[in-house]
Amino acid sequence: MGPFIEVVLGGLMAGVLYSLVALGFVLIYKASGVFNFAQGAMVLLAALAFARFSEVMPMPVAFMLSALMMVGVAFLIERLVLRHLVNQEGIILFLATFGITYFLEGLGPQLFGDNIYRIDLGMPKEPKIILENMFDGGLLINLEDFIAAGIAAALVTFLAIFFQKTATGRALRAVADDHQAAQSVGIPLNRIWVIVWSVSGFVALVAGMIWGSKLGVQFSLVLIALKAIPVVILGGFTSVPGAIVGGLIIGVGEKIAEVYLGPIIGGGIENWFAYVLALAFLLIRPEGLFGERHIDRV
Amino acid sequence: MSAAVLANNSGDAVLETDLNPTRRKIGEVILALENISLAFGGVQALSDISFDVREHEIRAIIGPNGAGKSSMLNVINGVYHPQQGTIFFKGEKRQQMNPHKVASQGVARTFQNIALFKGMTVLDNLMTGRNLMMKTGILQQALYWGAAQREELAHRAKVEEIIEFLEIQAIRKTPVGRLPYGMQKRVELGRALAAEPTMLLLDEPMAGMNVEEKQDMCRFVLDVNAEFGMTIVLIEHDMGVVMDISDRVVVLDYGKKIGDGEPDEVRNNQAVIDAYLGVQH
Amino acid sequence: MFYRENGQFKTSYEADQALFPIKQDRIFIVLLLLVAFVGIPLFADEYIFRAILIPFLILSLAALGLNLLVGYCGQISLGTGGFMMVGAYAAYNLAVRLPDLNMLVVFVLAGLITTVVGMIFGIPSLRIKGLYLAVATLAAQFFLDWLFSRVKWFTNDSSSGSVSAPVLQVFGFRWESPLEKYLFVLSVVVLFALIARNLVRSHIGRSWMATRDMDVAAEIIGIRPVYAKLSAFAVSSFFVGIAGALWGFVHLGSWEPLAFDVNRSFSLLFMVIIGGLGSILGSFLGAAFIVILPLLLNQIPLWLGLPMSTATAAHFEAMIFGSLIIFFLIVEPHGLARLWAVAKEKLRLWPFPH
Amino acid sequence: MTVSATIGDAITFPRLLEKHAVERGNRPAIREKDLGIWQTYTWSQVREEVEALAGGMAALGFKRGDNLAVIGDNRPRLYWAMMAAQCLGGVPVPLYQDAVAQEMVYVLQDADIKFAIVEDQEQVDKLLEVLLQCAGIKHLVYDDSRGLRNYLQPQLFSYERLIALGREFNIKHPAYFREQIAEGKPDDVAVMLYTSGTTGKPKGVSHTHTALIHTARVLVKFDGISEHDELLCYLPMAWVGDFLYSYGQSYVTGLCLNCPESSDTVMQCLCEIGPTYYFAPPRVYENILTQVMIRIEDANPLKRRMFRYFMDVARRVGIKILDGKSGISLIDRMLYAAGELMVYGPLKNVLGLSRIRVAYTGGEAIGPDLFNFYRSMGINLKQLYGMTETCVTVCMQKSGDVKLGTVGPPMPGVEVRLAESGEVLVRSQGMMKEYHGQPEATKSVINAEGFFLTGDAGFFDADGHLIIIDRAKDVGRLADGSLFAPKYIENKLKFFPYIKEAVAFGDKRDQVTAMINIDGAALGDWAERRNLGYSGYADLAAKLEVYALISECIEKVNLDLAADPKLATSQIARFVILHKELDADDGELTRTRKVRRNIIAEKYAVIVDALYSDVDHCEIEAAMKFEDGRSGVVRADLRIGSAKTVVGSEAAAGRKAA
Repeated sequence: MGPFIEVVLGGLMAGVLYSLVALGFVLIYKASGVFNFAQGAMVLLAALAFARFSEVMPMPVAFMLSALMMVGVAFLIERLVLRHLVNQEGIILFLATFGITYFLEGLGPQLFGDNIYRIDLGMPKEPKIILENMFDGGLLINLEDFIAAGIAAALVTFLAIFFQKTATGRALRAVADDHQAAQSVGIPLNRIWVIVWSVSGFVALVAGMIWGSKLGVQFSLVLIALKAIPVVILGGFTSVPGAIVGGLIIGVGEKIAEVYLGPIIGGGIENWFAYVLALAFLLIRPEGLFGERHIDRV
Repeated sequence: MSAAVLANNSGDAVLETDLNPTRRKIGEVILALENISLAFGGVQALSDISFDVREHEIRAIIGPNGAGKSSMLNVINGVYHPQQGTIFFKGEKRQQMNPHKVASQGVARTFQNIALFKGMTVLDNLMTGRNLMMKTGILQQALYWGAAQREELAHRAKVEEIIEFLEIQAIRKTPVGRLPYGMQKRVELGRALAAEPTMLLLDEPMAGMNVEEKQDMCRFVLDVNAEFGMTIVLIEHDMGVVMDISDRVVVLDYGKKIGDGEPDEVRNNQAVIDAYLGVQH
Repeated sequence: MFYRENGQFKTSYEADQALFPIKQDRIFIVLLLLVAFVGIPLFADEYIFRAILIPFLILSLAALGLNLLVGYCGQISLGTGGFMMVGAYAAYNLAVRLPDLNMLVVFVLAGLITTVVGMIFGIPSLRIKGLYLAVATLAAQFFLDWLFSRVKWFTNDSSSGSVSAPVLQVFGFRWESPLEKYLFVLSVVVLFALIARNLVRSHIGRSWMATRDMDVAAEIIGIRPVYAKLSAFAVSSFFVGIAGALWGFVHLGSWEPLAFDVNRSFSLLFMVIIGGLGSILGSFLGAAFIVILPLLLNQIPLWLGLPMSTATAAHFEAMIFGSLIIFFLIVEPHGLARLWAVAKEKLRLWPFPH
Repeated sequence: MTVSATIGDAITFPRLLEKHAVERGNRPAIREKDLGIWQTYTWSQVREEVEALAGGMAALGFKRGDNLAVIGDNRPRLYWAMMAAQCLGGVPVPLYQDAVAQEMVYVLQDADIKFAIVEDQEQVDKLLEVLLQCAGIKHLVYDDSRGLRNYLQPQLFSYERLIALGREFNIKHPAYFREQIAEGKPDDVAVMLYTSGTTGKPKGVSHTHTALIHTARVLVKFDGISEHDELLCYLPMAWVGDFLYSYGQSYVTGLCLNCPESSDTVMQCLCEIGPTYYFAPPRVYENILTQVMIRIEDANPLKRRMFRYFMDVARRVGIKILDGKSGISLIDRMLYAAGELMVYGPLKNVLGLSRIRVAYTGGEAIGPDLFNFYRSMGINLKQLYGMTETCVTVCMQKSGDVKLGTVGPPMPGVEVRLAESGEVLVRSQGMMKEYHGQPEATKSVINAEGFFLTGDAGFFDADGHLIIIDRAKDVGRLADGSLFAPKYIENKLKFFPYIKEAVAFGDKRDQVTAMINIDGAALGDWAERRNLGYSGYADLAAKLEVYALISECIEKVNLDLAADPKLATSQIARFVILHKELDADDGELTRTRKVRRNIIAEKYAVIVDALYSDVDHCEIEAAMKFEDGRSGVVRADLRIGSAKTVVGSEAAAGRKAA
């Protein structure tokens, strides 16, 4: 029993981090209808910036500076890309974010170097054994993961409040429902986009910092985006809670499969398991766990 | 029943009503709907509606906005599945079926909001209407050889007849997206005709048209009925048109049937008058 | 401007529906084929065959297959690399395990195997569409990645995980030199382009386009969505599978699954977008663009006399590539083929603008 | 009976049909764009079809000497019906298909029509409408049965039924068709064409086979027309031009006729066919040019400049090159070749004129700019002169020897003489036989020597080219006794793209005045470019800016007129722009769009009076017919404009300065 709970806990921790990246997707999709493939590249860029800034300046300053940079990126994306693609089909916007991905993947390493950089957030690294009295041999957990989960949870709460309680948040939701209608009642679409991409950049920064401190900041961070896609599918493109629950399900499912199924069929299944899980889910409930049901009208 | 039709059809008074039925003789019941009820979630779109359609007739469904007219058409061609009620088509009780199966039984339709294939030309849109009848296999099509080519050309010839019928020769190779609204409506009718259906469902074929376009469309609808003998079920808002061209009229209001009969009967039906004058329920 | 269409009237539907109804277009296409089959072999060197023409042709074929699915049927796929991989490994296994089999049969069978796999992964399209479907096909990509790198049977238990294809031998002739390979691939691609064109002008092609443009209406006029979508997946996968087999056998020679990873899928998708969705010509233009662009980007600093480290060059390549994608999407979201079509229309109406 | 015996010298149209069926049985005789493609019929198919058709008509009682009314757009079946009637010794009488029913009554009665073949429901309805007045009509055959399924009138007969009936008849009477053809004589009447008549009722002009075939053969020789030529039939079948230049030439040379799909697609069909031989009245050329100018205005500036540049080159050397003149520099030739590649070639392609070998215009004068535009692009456009009564062809410009403003020298075999009064008299083999049933009228136009009195005034220039100035009877005198040729003035006005119609007054008056009809499309475009808002035709016509523009045009004409001492007094002093377009339906124009000056003067007497007083505006009420047949009254308040006139010496100076 103990090892199983360890696996589940490990999965949950990883899941929280997936959720964090997925959150970036959801925010942008909700507000601009764009499925932002560049979320992974944004994570990489933010993490790289933070890692290199923190080498030469105090961490809070580095954090502020990186966040500012992400706002700048959001601004440029709106100005140079989105603004010119208003009213295009979703697929075109989706592909444009591929362009952004390539650009950022070139830009990040060019500006900040392409080695592996460490981020030390000062979190305890050593594993800890807890609940020895409940299980035989106790549970081996990673304190760092717990802290990360805490940060993620805080961020999610913050965003939820932002969405529900502030005027900007309400405008964001209006835009998500209908661009033209929102525009016609005077909600400035361009500003909304800058805000939402900035928020999303901020989320990317946090995700990048946590992943970076876990794995080191390196190019493979962009692959996290690919992991987050099934999460969004599972949870629904437009649902913040969906991103969180989806992340947890994927995290846990993946870990369990890796540990119990992997050895039987040759290992390395974590690359596709999440997708197959999401796919299976899609076939049962095409709109995702928390997505809105779509009725075709004739 | 058809004096008005006559005047409309030929535009003069030379023809005599008794001698010249301008349409094919109206036949047996081809479609019967019995006690149809349809609900979406909690919303009752249609409740306990029964009526029938006879072969070769023009049957209009009218009613204020939101009366359930389009839902009715969607039930007839299998897009919606009513929770209660039975449908008899050509004498057989219809099981649950999907739209393409209904289409293969000879029901074609047009849509309230034009549903043409925007990326294709007029010709291709019409050819699509004949897809059901095209049988050659994928390999032959890949080589465009023998039967595949013969089939393609034979159907092209058929489609050309419709193009001529609808007088759209000048635009046959134009992508439909570039056509004005009225023309698109006409092309959509053409696509439905291309399928050579026995029954044609028209969802507001004249909505948004100017007087001239409406006249043209009326002429086409009447000609379709006269030349091809197609049974037509039609939703239309323009009362003048409905009273002129239809044989019988069903009136819906809030998902219920409030009237059914020949235009004159319906016109004098108090419930119908109330519904149209907006008497509060 | 060059069109003189007076007197080119059609007296039969056959002539009216011919592949190239306009005489000037026929002349152009014959010239193009002459250049491809005769002109280029006379003048091009090995490098051009190996590094540009052969990859361009094979990727065109793959893009063509993808375009049938995405551009004509409207079903997005991000798993094209995976399907190419199926084609390559199927051909490899057939060739290695059944050495007596004619190579052409091997390719066709490889294509058919890919067809089956493609249809299986196309099943979700019956329930879901758009981005959701894209993700489902991404699942196929990752699953196939895993399958061919972890299941040893497919690689004939090769220790390194990489496999080597036998020499291409068709009609008793060994197609070994780059020129020979080029001619072989060119013939295959021309044939498939013709097949694709035939399909899209037949009723199956129309059922795809109808499904793409308005799926509900398509079903109501009698097009079975199951048939339209799955047949698009099938035909597309067949094309892509053959392209995969060619990529392995003719272009790479030996390969591992990485050669067909998700980046291959992405780049093929760019080809059809930049080239033009729903256009046969577009598939070729897109492939040319994506094959030639990196070569150009690598060359330009040299021409300018600005030596650059490989890392820097790679970064700049990514940035320029990304910018170009965005630029294209903004300027002409319907791709190079649309530009071509507009230019052709202008030439036909010259000197009038419309 | 042998085939050759029937053919004989082939001097009737039916015998020509027999000849082509033997000599070029598999060559195309006629094409029709129908169901999206050019359905082609060979000569032997045509012969077979005509035989069946004739059989059917015979079965229904059509016999030698009967007249067949033919009404509809240019359709093969209608052309065949004309031939079938001729085979049976009858006379086809084509009517203008856009005439309203009442306008047809006169012709139907005059020609004593028993048998009619019409295109479709629209024409059937018209004939049924006048059935009581034309009770003679016993059989009414229709080509297109659309909408006629349930018409039960006993007269109605579908084309298909007629053919079936004919095949039966021919089985029973296998020799009948050939016998009838053999019985036909060259001097039989081959066709009756009703002249629209500038005044009075239309008259049926009867032409014999000889006259028509002879005239056609002269043309064949003159311009080398052969069976390889292609032409598009889109002009009304009732017009002599269509009968001779389409139907006639097709039978004489064996060339292929092409019938467009519908009236909406004529331009499209023209582009597809690319005729090599083309005949159109000036207004068609004018419409094309207007379209060209409007469309080129939308092009980008670079293209527009290129277009203007090369059109200048063409204006400079194009006509000389077309006429094969020497003395053109190599550079100009190269520039012209470049222009052909960049502008003229593509332009001709878009207009469907790429393959034109020879193009004719006639019926009215053509503006010099218009005429030169086509010729400079390398299109061999030529003016001809003639009328229904003379089988058109009296004078024609020779390829390579085209003089602007003239209609060329008389054709071979045509004698042209000028009467004292300046009236043009013509004698040729192509002369009409008579006005149907009007011996008096016939006598009044053909004098004792056999010359036809054309009613046109004209004179020969030094090279023997004829110049036509006006209708002889319209040539009047101003109060001071000087010459007044209204049509000459009107034509000069109409050469401006903004002026669609013009009517000049001045006979027995002290000065010349004019009513102007603006061209709505051209001026609308002009107004748009100047951001000049207007609500409709009438509003546009009343704009001050438009008055200024038109008065500029008039002043140019005045300058032109002043140069000629004979006409200097005819300068226009005052004018009015009409608020509505002159319309044939209102009786203001003939069906061939010639102005009916007297009717207009009567109808708009108020305006004429105002023109000759010193008021600056006048109110008018006009009855007009709407498209649906209703009529109503239009009221308007019209402004009267004035234009500067010049004296002779000023004109000369002005010209030099320009």
